[in-house]
Amino acid sequence: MTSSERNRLKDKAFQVFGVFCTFIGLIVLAIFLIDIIQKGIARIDWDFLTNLPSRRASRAGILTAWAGTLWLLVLTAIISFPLGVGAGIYLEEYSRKNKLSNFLEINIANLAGVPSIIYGLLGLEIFVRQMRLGSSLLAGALTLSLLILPIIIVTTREAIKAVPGSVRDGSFALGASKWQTIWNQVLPASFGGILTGIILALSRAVGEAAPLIVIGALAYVPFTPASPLDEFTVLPIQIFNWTSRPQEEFVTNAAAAIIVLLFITFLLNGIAVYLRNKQQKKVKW
Amino acid sequence: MRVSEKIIEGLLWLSAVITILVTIGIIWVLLSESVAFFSEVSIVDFLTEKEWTPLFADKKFGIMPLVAGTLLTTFIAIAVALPIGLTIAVYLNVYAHATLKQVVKPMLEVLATIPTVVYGFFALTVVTPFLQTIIPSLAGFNALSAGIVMGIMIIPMISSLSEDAISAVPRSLREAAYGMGSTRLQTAFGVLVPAASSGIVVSVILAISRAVGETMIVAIAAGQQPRLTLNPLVPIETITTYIVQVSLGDVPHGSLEYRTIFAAGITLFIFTFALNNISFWIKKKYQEKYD
Amino acid sequence: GGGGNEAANNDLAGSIQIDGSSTVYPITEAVAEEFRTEAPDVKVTVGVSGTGGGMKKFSRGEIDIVDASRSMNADEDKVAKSNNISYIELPVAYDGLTVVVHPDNNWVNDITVAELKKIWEPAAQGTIKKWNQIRPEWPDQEIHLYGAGVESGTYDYFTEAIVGKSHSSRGDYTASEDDNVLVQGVSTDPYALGFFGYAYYDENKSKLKAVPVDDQNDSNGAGAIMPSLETVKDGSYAPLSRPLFIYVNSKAVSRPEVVEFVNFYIDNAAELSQEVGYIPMPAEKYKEQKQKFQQFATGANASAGKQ
Amino acid sequence: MKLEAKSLNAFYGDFHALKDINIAMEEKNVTAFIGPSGCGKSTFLRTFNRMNDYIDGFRTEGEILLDNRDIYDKNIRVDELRKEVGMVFQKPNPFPKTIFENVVYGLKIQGIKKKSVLEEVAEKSLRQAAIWDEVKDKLNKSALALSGGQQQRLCIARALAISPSVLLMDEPASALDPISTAKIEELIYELKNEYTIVIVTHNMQQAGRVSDNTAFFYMGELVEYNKTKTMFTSPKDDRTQNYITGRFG
Amino acid sequence: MKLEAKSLNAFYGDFHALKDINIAMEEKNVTAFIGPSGCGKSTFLRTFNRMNDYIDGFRTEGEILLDNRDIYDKNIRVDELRKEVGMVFQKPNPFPKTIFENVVYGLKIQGIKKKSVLEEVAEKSLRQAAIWDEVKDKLNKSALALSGGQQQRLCIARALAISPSVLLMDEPASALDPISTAKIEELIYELKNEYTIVIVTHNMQQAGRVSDNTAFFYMGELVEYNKTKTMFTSPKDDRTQNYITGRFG
Ligand SMILES: Nc1ncnc2c1ncn2[C@@H]1O[C@H](COP(=O)(O)OP(=O)(O)OP(=O)(O)O)[C@@H](O)[C@H]1O
Ligand SMILES: Nc1ncnc2c1ncn2[C@@H]1O[C@H](COP(=O)(O)OP(=O)(O)OP(=O)(O)O)[C@@H](O)[C@H]1O
Ligand SMILES: [Mg+2]
Ligand SMILES: [Mg+2]
Ligand SMILES: O=P([O-])([O-])[O-]
Repeated sequence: MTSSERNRLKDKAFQVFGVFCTFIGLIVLAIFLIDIIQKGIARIDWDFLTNLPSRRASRAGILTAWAGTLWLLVLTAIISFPLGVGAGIYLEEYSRKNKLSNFLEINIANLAGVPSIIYGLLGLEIFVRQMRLGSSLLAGALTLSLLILPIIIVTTREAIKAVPGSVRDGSFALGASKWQTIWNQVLPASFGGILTGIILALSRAVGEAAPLIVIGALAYVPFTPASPLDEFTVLPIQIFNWTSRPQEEFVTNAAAAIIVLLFITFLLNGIAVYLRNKQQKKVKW
Repeated sequence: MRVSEKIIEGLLWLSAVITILVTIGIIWVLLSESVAFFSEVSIVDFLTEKEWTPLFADKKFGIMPLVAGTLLTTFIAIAVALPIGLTIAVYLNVYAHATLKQVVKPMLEVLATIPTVVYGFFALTVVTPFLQTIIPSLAGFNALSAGIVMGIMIIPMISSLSEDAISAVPRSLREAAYGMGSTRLQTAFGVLVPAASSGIVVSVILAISRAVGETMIVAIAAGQQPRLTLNPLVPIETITTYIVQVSLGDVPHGSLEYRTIFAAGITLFIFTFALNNISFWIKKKYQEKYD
Repeated sequence: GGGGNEAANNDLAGSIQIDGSSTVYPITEAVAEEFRTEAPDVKVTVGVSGTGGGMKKFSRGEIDIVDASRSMNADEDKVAKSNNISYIELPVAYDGLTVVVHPDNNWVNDITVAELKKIWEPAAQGTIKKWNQIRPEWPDQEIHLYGAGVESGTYDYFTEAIVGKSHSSRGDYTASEDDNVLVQGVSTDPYALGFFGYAYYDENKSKLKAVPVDDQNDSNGAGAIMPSLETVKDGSYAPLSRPLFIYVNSKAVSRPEVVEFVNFYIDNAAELSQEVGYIPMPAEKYKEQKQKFQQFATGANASAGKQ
Repeated sequence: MKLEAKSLNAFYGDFHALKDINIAMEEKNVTAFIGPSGCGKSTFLRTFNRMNDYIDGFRTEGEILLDNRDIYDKNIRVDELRKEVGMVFQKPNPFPKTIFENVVYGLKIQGIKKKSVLEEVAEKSLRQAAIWDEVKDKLNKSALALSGGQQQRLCIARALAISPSVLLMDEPASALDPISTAKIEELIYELKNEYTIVIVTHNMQQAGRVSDNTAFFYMGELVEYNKTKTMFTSPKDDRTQNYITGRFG
Repeated sequence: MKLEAKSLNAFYGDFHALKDINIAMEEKNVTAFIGPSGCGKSTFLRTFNRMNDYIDGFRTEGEILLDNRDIYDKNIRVDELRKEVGMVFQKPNPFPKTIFENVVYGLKIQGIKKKSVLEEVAEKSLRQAAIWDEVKDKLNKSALALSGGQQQRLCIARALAISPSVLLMDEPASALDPISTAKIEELIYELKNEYTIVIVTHNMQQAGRVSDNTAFFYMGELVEYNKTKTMFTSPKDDRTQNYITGRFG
């Protein structure tokens, strides 16, 4: 075999291995989804979505859990959106290269890597105890907001960076001030990217159980929250609770709730991917 | 107008600076409780004792077993995720058709968004029994199965971020390599991967950091038995598991037992902090290489 | 004042906050659920922060009722007193802590309390490692231990009953707050020995083998006793059957919805506890509890009225 | 003089990009800046409307005078300056908005909202930029859907809409096809009647066709500045000679 | 004929980038491709070593012959082809490795490991590329530390090391300063004795200085192909005439 034949063979072999690895990932994902769906899909019906929690697996529903999850999502979005986008804009458009901006940048990179459970400890101490919010939706939303803030900041910066300098130049050259340029040009042009980042961040928040357990979210809440100061439960906690029940039927419930949770996560991700693709198609610089 | 510009800038500055407050908050919360902890437990014992039994009558405060458990699961996860993730990255970038890449990449990213509680039960009820058919001596709770599943979870971190890094290698280098008659494999590992190495290293470090901080998978599937061992077949306990275990239980606020979670927490924080810093500096240092 | 006036129930409103033991949680959840049909406008929330976590909140007056899988300890009582909180303890059901092994385990057919102590006491750590150290005829194999999380009421009770001192055991076992995780562990490990609540054994009988326990005291049944509804209820499954409690805050009973709820709880505890996998107390015991609570409620309200 | 630079030096951090430049440009004249890549043409052009302000580490010494007022003076407001000095860039850079929104952007940010005014100005500027006929039926379509040449004329219209007196153009035709290029050159020729124009170009022939005066830069220095005809027929400096005969660049 | 294209058409998806091109290039000759931006010069150049293969949606019709063999034939191995047809790019693109590693890269991927062989070839190619004296003392330094002009010559050396018979160059001097440009032109002049060279350039004077034949492309068509001298003095086509006199582009 000549060396170039050998090289071609290796090339082909790696290609096969690459397909194999990619498929491992996809197959695990498929096994996963099929396993859960088999266990739980039959359990999902209108009653399951609208019933209150119950000791009887067959009567138990997830109304309060998904309502709590949605509440938490909306509140988290409201809190983290202005903070994250504001910080992203500041770092990308205003901050000069100096010690502070450098420090901010490394600090944000660090926060992005802090384990979620530590955010739980922070939320417990600051929001639940010091600010006396108790185990309320607001305390949960604040905790999750801090958790996803770094993700939003980083993606906002990426989205803003993708707006070509020529657009900024164009605006400045027509006499626009910095903020006018940001507001009229940069933000509209990067909005899709920013939104994508926020949705991805929220889809991370939606699956979090550990920090909410630490701040003391409840298990049995037979009413949907009416205000941010109400107590709440969320889907991951409901799932966790059900998986720790002795009766086998609750495992089915848990699987069904997992399907709903995955549905929400996929929906959010789907929207994000859609927005990203749309943005890429629409604006070709 | 000048004034309103200033006010807006101020507000934006404020939202950026809040991130510093968050860090200060974390450090303060962790420190204030752990300072009290270390006034009762010597830091030397904490670092050198070989047993961790703070909740039992005979209390020992050696963090090493938890650290060993954390490192063990993390190592297994990376051993799974690095070769697979990197292969996928290279395959998608160099071999796969653009549309295949566009479809597969987000699908793989789904792996990282599945709630970790779900992964935990998958490890415990599917992976462990399966592995036991191959390794009969495998315990019901073990670092191996938790580590493998965690590895699967972080595959997309490595594959996506590495693929991005490889994509960012200037076209000209790729063309230079092809232009000399390289095969795709030679181009990938001779030129692209070395050129993208900083980005790849960053992705791996971030994946390590994620694995170190991962909680629910190990809490459910790796056991809750602090043990100074590198044997992947037996139950162990990680730092995060310990924290969640105590949070789920009912340790009275203010007791020494309660403070242990902050001592464990600060250890965890230092680990991830160091990893994130390293990755940040690597990224910074090599970012401008091609510009 | 209290009293089961059916007609008045629809007028009841307000909210009741309950927290505490994960063991008692299913019973309280069931009661709360049924109570919804009685008094739809009363919002009952139930948290799971463990007996100790619940006690902590209870003794600070943050919640109305605490679920407990053990009695309140002296420290907790002191805090409650200092916060001017008096309370009543009401047992609501029994649980039988069940000792289990893998179904393929053909050597363990019974075990004594002394043997359990030998396995679990702190001194066993690092020394009792093999089955044949407990009984010589048992195999020369490692023993793998599974048990409740150290910070649970279940653990407290088990150590108290077996080792003789609460919160005192060896540390080298797999501990989990989630009993299903323990079930999974024991059912996949031929050399396992574990303990957890009766309900978890009852639901997983096919995957587990329960071990009869001999307390070597013939006054409550001779020989090794198998846990079951009857043996727990009649007290012969000793010492591992334990009462489960709720505690009610004296200030809370000034609110009619709380009184109504607690009455409802006692009335229905027998049926509901069995439904969720626990063992009801004898009927006369519930009657006793109800009287006790009636007195407590009127007493508390009277003294509150005087102030 | 409309525009003047006096002993102008410019720096990017430590890098000395412009070295002691002295030049004066008359009103309603077209001046072409030529020179090899990296010689500082763009840098110099951008000092006239202070577009370099946002670059970290950039600073100038000396003076730039517009109508005899130093534009780097503290009392000068950059936004006012830029209404006076319009700019067109190398690559067409329309905003990702409608054609109409693009043209009236400069007015809108000045706070002018009246529809009739905006429409009037839009039409006038688009006509001046010789693109009205091509776009009048699709003013509400995205500007990104236009061809490169149309986009560039739109950018010129956008600059004209705020009625500047000076127009800076940095290689405005280098990304365009020959036909579009011809149109832009024609346009410059017409605009000359009303505006003072400074244009950077790489194309010697283009400089010859459109400009009255030409300035040749080399490595940050202004080597030669003269009537375009004179410069192209009898350059004084060897470097100019070499450059315009294509010896390098 | 060394290189030939017969009725060559090329497409990027639906876009028809090259239209029915017929051309034949002799051995040891320099051919220059000129034409305005986007006319297809690079696309055509890259068909000679099939560098377009990796672009999704790119396809060709017709034939490209190297030594009378169709290089788009199924039996042709692309990697072998590229050893025969070397390429130098517009922007110098050394690998981020040492100078030595850069030069011997092509040999190493062929499996040649013997140090003495590698060193010998490295010296020879670096000498041929007229850069040996400048780098001989720092062969183990990073190639990125060289100046742009040196990097470009290193890239030429790298291409020569695998001893191709054809050298494709896509605007090899456009990113370089005048002095480096002169060096590269000199080098091309010398390499002509051993190699068949095709060079894309925007600089008419450069084409005039280095090439034997010139091909003028316009909007995907080969408008005119002739001896360089003839072409520059008496072009046959009006478009050629307009282009070389700088009417557009
Ligand atoms: N933002 C910047 N930071 C540092 N140096 C810069 C910056 N912008 C330009 N330069 C340097 O200043 C010099 C002049 O650049 P300028 O863009 O003015 O050149 P130019 O004549 O317009 O070239 P071209 O014809 O390529 O556009 C160059 O050497 C360039 O590298
Ligand atoms: N990857 C691609 N996909 C689609 N179209 C392409 C691609 N590459 C080039 N084109 C188009 O093909 C045409 C010819 O491009 P090519 O790069 O060959 O031009 P060129 O003559 O080399 O121009 P320049 O002088 O600017 O380098 C252009 O219209 C270009 O837009
Ligand atoms: Mg320029
Ligand atoms: Mg080209
Ligand atoms: O939750 P516990 O019942 O074990 O305290």
